[in-house]
Amino acid sequence: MRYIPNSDIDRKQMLAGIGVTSIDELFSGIPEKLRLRRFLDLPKPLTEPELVDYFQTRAAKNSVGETAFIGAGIYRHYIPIIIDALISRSEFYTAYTPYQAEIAQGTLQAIFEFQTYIAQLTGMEVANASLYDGATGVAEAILMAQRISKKHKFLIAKTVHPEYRAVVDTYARNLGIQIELIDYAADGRVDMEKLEQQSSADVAAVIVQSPNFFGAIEHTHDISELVHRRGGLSIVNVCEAISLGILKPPGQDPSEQRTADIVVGEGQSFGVAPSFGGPHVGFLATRERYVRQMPGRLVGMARDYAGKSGFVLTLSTREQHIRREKATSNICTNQSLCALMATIYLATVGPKALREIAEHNILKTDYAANEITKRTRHRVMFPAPRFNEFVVEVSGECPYGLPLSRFYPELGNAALVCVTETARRKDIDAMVQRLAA
Amino acid sequence: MRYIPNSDIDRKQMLAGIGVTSIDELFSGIPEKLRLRRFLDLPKPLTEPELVDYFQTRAAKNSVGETAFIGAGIYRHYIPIIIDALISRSEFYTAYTPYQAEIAQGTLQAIFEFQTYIAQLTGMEVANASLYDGATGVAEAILMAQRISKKHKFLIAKTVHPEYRAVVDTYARNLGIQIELIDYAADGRVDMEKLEQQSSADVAAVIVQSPNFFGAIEHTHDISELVHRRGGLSIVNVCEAISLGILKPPGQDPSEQRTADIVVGEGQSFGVAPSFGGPHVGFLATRERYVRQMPGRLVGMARDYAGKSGFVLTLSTREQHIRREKATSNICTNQSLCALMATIYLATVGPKALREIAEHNILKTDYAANEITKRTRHRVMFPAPRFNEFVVEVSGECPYGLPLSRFYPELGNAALVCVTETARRKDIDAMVQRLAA
Amino acid sequence: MTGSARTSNHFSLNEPVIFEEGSPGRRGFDLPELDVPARALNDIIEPGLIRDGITGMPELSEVDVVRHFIRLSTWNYHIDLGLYPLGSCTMKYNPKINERMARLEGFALAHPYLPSERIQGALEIQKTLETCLAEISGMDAVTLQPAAGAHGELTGILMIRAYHESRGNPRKKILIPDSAHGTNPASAAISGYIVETVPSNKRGTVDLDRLAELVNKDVAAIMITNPNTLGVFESDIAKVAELLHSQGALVYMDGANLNAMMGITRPGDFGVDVLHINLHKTFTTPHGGGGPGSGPVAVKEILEPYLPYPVIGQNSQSDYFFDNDRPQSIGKIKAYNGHFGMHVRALCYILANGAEGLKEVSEIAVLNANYIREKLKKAYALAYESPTLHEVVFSDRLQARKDVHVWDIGKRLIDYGFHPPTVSFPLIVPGAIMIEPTETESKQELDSFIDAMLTIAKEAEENPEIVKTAPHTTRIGRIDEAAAARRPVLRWRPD
Amino acid sequence: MTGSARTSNHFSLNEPVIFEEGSPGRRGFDLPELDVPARALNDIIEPGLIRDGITGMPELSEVDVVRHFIRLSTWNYHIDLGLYPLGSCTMKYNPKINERMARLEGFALAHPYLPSERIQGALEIQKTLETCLAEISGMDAVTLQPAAGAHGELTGILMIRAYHESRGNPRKKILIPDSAHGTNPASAAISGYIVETVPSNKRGTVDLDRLAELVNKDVAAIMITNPNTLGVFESDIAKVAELLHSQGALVYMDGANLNAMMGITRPGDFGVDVLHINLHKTFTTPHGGGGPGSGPVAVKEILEPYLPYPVIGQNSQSDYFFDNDRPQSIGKIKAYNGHFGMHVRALCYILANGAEGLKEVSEIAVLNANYIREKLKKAYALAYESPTLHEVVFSDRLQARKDVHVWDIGKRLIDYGFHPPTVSFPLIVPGAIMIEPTETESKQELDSFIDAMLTIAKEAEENPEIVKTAPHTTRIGRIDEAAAARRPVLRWRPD
Ligand SMILES: Cc1ncc(COP(=O)(O)O)c(C=O)c1O
Ligand SMILES: Cc1ncc(COP(=O)(O)O)c(C=O)c1O
Repeated sequence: MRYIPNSDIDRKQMLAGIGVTSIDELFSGIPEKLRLRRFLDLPKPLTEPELVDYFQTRAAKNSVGETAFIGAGIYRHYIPIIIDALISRSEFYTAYTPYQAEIAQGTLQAIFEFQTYIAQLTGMEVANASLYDGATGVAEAILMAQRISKKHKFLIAKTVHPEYRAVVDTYARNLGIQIELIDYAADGRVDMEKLEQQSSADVAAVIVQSPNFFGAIEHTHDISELVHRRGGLSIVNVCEAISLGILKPPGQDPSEQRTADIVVGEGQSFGVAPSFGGPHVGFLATRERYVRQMPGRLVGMARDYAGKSGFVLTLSTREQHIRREKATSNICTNQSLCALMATIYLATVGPKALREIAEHNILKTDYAANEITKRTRHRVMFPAPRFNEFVVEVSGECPYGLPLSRFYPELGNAALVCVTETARRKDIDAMVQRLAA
Repeated sequence: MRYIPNSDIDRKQMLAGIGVTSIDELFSGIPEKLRLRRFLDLPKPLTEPELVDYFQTRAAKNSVGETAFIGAGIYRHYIPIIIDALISRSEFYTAYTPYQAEIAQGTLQAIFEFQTYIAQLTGMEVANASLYDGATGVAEAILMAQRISKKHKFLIAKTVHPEYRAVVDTYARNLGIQIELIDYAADGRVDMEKLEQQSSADVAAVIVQSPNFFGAIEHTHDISELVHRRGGLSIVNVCEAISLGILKPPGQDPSEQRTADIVVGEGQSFGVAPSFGGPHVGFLATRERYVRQMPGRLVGMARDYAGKSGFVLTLSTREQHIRREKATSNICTNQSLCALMATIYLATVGPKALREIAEHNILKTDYAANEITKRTRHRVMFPAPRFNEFVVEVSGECPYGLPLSRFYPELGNAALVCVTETARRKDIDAMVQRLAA
Repeated sequence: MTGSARTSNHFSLNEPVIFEEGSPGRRGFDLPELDVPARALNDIIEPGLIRDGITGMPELSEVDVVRHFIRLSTWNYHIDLGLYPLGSCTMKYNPKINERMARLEGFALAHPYLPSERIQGALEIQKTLETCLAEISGMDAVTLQPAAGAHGELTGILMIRAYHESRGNPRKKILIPDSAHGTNPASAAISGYIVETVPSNKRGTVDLDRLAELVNKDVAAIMITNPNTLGVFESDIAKVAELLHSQGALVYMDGANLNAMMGITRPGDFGVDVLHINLHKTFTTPHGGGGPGSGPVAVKEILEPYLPYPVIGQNSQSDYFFDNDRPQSIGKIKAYNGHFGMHVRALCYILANGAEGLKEVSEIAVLNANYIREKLKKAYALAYESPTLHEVVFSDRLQARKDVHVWDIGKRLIDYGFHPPTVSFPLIVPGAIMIEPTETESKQELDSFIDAMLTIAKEAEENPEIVKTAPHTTRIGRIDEAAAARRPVLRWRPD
Repeated sequence: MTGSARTSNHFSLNEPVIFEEGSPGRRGFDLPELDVPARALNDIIEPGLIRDGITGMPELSEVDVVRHFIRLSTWNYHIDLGLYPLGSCTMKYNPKINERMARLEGFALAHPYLPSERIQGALEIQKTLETCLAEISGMDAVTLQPAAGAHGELTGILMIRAYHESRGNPRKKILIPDSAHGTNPASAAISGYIVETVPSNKRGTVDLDRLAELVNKDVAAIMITNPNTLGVFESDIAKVAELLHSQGALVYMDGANLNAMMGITRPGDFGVDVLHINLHKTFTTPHGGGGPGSGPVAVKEILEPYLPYPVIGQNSQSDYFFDNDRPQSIGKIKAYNGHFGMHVRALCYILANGAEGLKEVSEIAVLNANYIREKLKKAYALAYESPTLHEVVFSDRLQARKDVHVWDIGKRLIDYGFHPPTVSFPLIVPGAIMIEPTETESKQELDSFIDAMLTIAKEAEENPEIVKTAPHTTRIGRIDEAAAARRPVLRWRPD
């Protein structure tokens, strides 16, 4: 086998060195009766040329060429080529978790930079080294808020990504957590009146998403203020990270009352491929005072004993390998390489192009929604300002976007349409034309 | 511009540092009247997403999916994936010629390994660091033989790649070199009788190719013996380097009389993509005693002043940067990265898989030729044993292979068909079926 | 002496954090011109929702970015450089073809919400991988949804809980051997269970008698690692399973060490009801400097109804589809259906090997580990005498006499050009040195490692100071971790 | 002090030559099973034509191969690591997109002998690149066939020869300034010409008076580099051209320094008849550790008939084709039509820049070079006072007083984390230090280089020994090149 260096000759020498005559003897610890007495029933081994053929054939069976205008948490943004060139270096992608700081400074510094970028973008004080994805990120944020508040009731907007809410349900179910939904208003945003009504003193935290699942931009600062007034924590989920390039971040406001306590989200939009759903990269940012309640790894600045400065994994007493069942989370392996992609993405686009990209998303989405309104008989729902998605009510099946009936049966035949900067006007026009037909 | 770091602010600081007020002043050395007073007339700049689109569109206009059974000096062999993964490291592909040995040992050692591999494969004593391609390699070999022999008449087999012969003509024309062709016999090999007749005492060298342009395997050792008997040098060109994995190499024989003096050739088959004709990699190997007449760079073992061993470019007194018009060649930039690809290829396949690959070429070609003979009305020409090409005489246009009429009008409607290990039986059968129709 | 025959010193470039680089006005990316009518943003979005700018975010050219990350990269040790003998981590060579295949456009750009007829290729890949993993582990059904090992544990325990709940009582406790990885108790805890520790016996395996005392109707399951974190096969595993099953409890296996047993023995054949598999260990998906991984969970039929949704169904025309109609499912554990990019890589590896290849993998992994064990067992104290499979655990007992500890030995190995083994784990071995070479190491590389370890053992005797102050050949010395944790600086700020 | 603030020491792994590695029976590649009937080879080929084996060729696994070349790679300096100020070499950043585009399957697998309807994309790329290069250089036609700069020179001179021959007399001589690159005389010589050297004046440019004496009807052409190898623009170039043209001779320009003048002045506008362009300098195709390059040749109309064949034609339906019917052509200079892979990269770069971008390239290349000149001109003696463009040449005159020579200064720069500049070239400057930063370097990187150079100048005064014995921070010290050449060992052999 080409991935196994030792040949028969090597093996014989090693067996002799050990003082046994066959490899089988080394398995003496496994009781005979538990041994498999046949070969596994697997496809016959393929050579490299055959593997290439196998996977190219399967890849060709996914039709990804044509824009489908689907977003819903996974966005097709342009990915600068240098990202793949850099993360393809063995130094990055084949290294382990940087527990041995002296020979992992590259990874450590990059994660520190990721943490800083996320803090800057969300307007928060600190961010962690990544979580599995946005969905588990929201779940972790809820567990974190439970630890901080010692309260167990959570209000979650119905316009938070339905799969995220499903994951929250799975995580929360056995931890005495009670979840209540907040409905959306006619404009597609959180219904502030209902929120006000539901925000009782026993509410640990309120979770909203902005831009929300319908693409609408929430008034997260007003929400944070309201929640804080009621003694709860404010958790904001950002599924479409590009929006942070132009929208006022949940963590930024002159008044601490109006800022979120935890901003959690999905960083896939920052240079990570859709890849049929993963791997992507969750992030979680918070206030400095909650650091010791954070889930996941953290990299901090450090010095060696001679005073030279560098980086190291720190505050690991929160983590499972030290605290075991008392850890803030069970997470171990995280999404480091995707965090690196996001870091390189942010370094490459910088604040200006990030804002321009965000603008193009807004303008193209606005254009698409207006064109559909103007030129088709379909209704674009929810008037609230949008980032790069909107809901359109169609008659019959919509050949674009995500049908919403599975998640929001009350919306009937609606579809969630996403328009990013990668959609060319001619693609949008073609969609409008087809919808008009 | 994204490839230029210095921003306006940087530029202003630098101009101030220089003590000028505008970049224009720095061009004072260029007379005003020679200045271009308009912008160049070029397509408007494209962003990265637009570039990707531009080139993907053009690439899609080349139809390369279907096997065309064309070889003729450029062969479609399977290229192990690790090659690209390794040569894509900036350390290899963005480095300059390794003139500064202390920070170029990686490149130097790899070239030394290339030289050794080529020597081993050809059976010769030494090889150089690469030449532009096989064609210029043959031309350089002829100039080298002229220097060694001080004679000016060369016999070159008509079955040497016609484009190589054309390049030889271009190089030789002004150097008092006289070229005579040797015809091929009915079996497709060099006509030994004619060779015998034409090999006069004033012949500097005889150049043959094996496998030759028709795919036939020559008796290079007999030819070397004959040439040496007449006082000439023997030059063998190997266009299809995979053949060296199984055929007795021109440089190997118990009798020095029967070995070639120069083995030159094209290494594209060793892991280098066809790439529409280039870049590929020429090689040249010879006897130790002719080393100082070799063209091109050479890497040698060396030691630093503390005795630590390493590698360095050596014998550069042969080269243009030292010897100028008296240099053995004008070559400077060569094909280093392609030589590295070949080196990695050879390391990966090793002697066993190299032989197997060669065998598959022979067997599949044999199968294809036999099937055509059996199942179609077309005639496979030239009975000599073949490596991976053969000539088939067709009625009408041949939808496969290279039509030979341009190079060998005497063969009428013949085509040169190539079958490598990458052709699957079903591809071959499909070809035969179409030819039978 | 500070270096070794394996290494030479060479300069490497320094590099500040990215926020200290660049200069205003630099650009690394240009966007195609807007091709729809430009409207004032304020007409679309309330101005109050627009941010001012992003404080501290640097402006860089493409060149600046490339140089920055290239320089950083050169400071890392990695699997393509040499042996990475982290016990329990299975740091094996990551085949280059895996990376290429995962990046095929048809995979990289596929969206899970596309209509199923447009994603047949991706679904086939996932289904095929599920089938292979089920066969390798001897189980009946597989979910690919979990993001990593710990996530798989959570998934598995939640399924156990759902199983018990369906029988009217979720039960209270999960039993976990004292040699277990930290994620095991952590995952059990988030699943709402109390963790009870099962002690190991002097062979390093689960103490059956003590276990028998602990198992009762309050116990939902045992989480057992096999071979365990000492590299020792739980030879009583069948009895363990019987014991649990007799009380209606289930057996969860941490499959982190599957690399020791492929084609040799199967969890499904020795009583395991559910296990997770780390594709980033056994199946060569890269570790990525900490992730992403992938932690599929394989189950016996009894647990199949509880799998997270979607599962991949096949209709009468053999077309694949995501089946979300799973009433007994524990729900979703992650958005979409897992780390597909890792699934492609893992399948590529499995198909490259086939049945004989995977068996060879395990055989050579065990051979390599035992070779190290044999060569080092005089110089380092074996934690347990039991036969070990793919990894071996020593303690620093002999070296500790000179006040040289496991951490020091690990750091000193760096000077010899090696990544340190896993240190101080498993917790039941004081000063544990846990070595897992994997099958992708050559005899030469192992010999060179053995030499280094023997040299260090000698240094510990003769010159302990050099070991205790190691590493000496790295761009930064040993870090003061306590100081870093005391006043954590977790982000860059302008001075 | 042996290092600098820019670098830290870190270990790097050693690695023997590949022939000392592996072991019999290892495999790095497997071939799909033969799917045609197996026949005995001896039935197809005479046994005497089959080789026995390949002595010394190692057997390696894929892992062995990867580790080997990864380790080797870490010993190299490269453009993605930092400034590479080799004068005359234009070591600029190689955009990553170029590499991706050249590898698109439709390009990588294209065969030039495919029927033209199957290669329209490739032909369009080549034709578009030709058109762009013609516009940039101000010429009328372009061939992309030459493999590198020197090869372009040969092509160009052969065309000049063909031109003169068509007028009845090839003439005898090529004039070449004494500052020229070695390939110029070498190329002229293989073209069958005698080389006559033209001295430079004290401004560092061609001495017009001496040139006037040399030009006569025996002269076929001058080969002139502009800006020349001192970075000085040949301000009398128009007069030079006039002088040559008045005698029926032509002007060949070595276009190695085109990076100084894009969009600013064009060879075609100042009297040049033919020039070569190095895509691997000005147009960012990578140097690859010594190659491959690409050396297109651009000509005025009078030389167009002599271009190597094929040229790319376009038929009445605008379809491209290879036109081989070129009766006056010099013939072929290389098989097929040049280094297409490099053509894709160069076109990608040109299209990324456009007219304004390329002008900016030249402007900033010149700005960067002049910034260095200004900052270093007190510490190092300028070779010439003339204004310079994209590069600047100093001499080691000041340092030589302490017996510190250009070579020492270069080697010492390595300790400061920089690749040395070009040294000892051009030959007309004793102890030449030739610095070309290119436009892809930031002010920070230049400042850091300037600091290092100033520190070295100081060291040369105060501690010359440290400079003379440099480098001190590399895995191998200064090589004894003389000894290596005395007994050349050009290949590995078993002991
Ligand atoms: C034995 C064992 N269990 C569980 C885990 C956790 O797996 P992951 O890091 O993929 O979450 C590990 C990882 O190191 C492990 O070694
Ligand atoms: C001025 C000059 N002319 C010619 C050449 C030769 O070009 P190439 O190496 O591409 O053959 C060089 C290359 O270094 C050069 O600097």
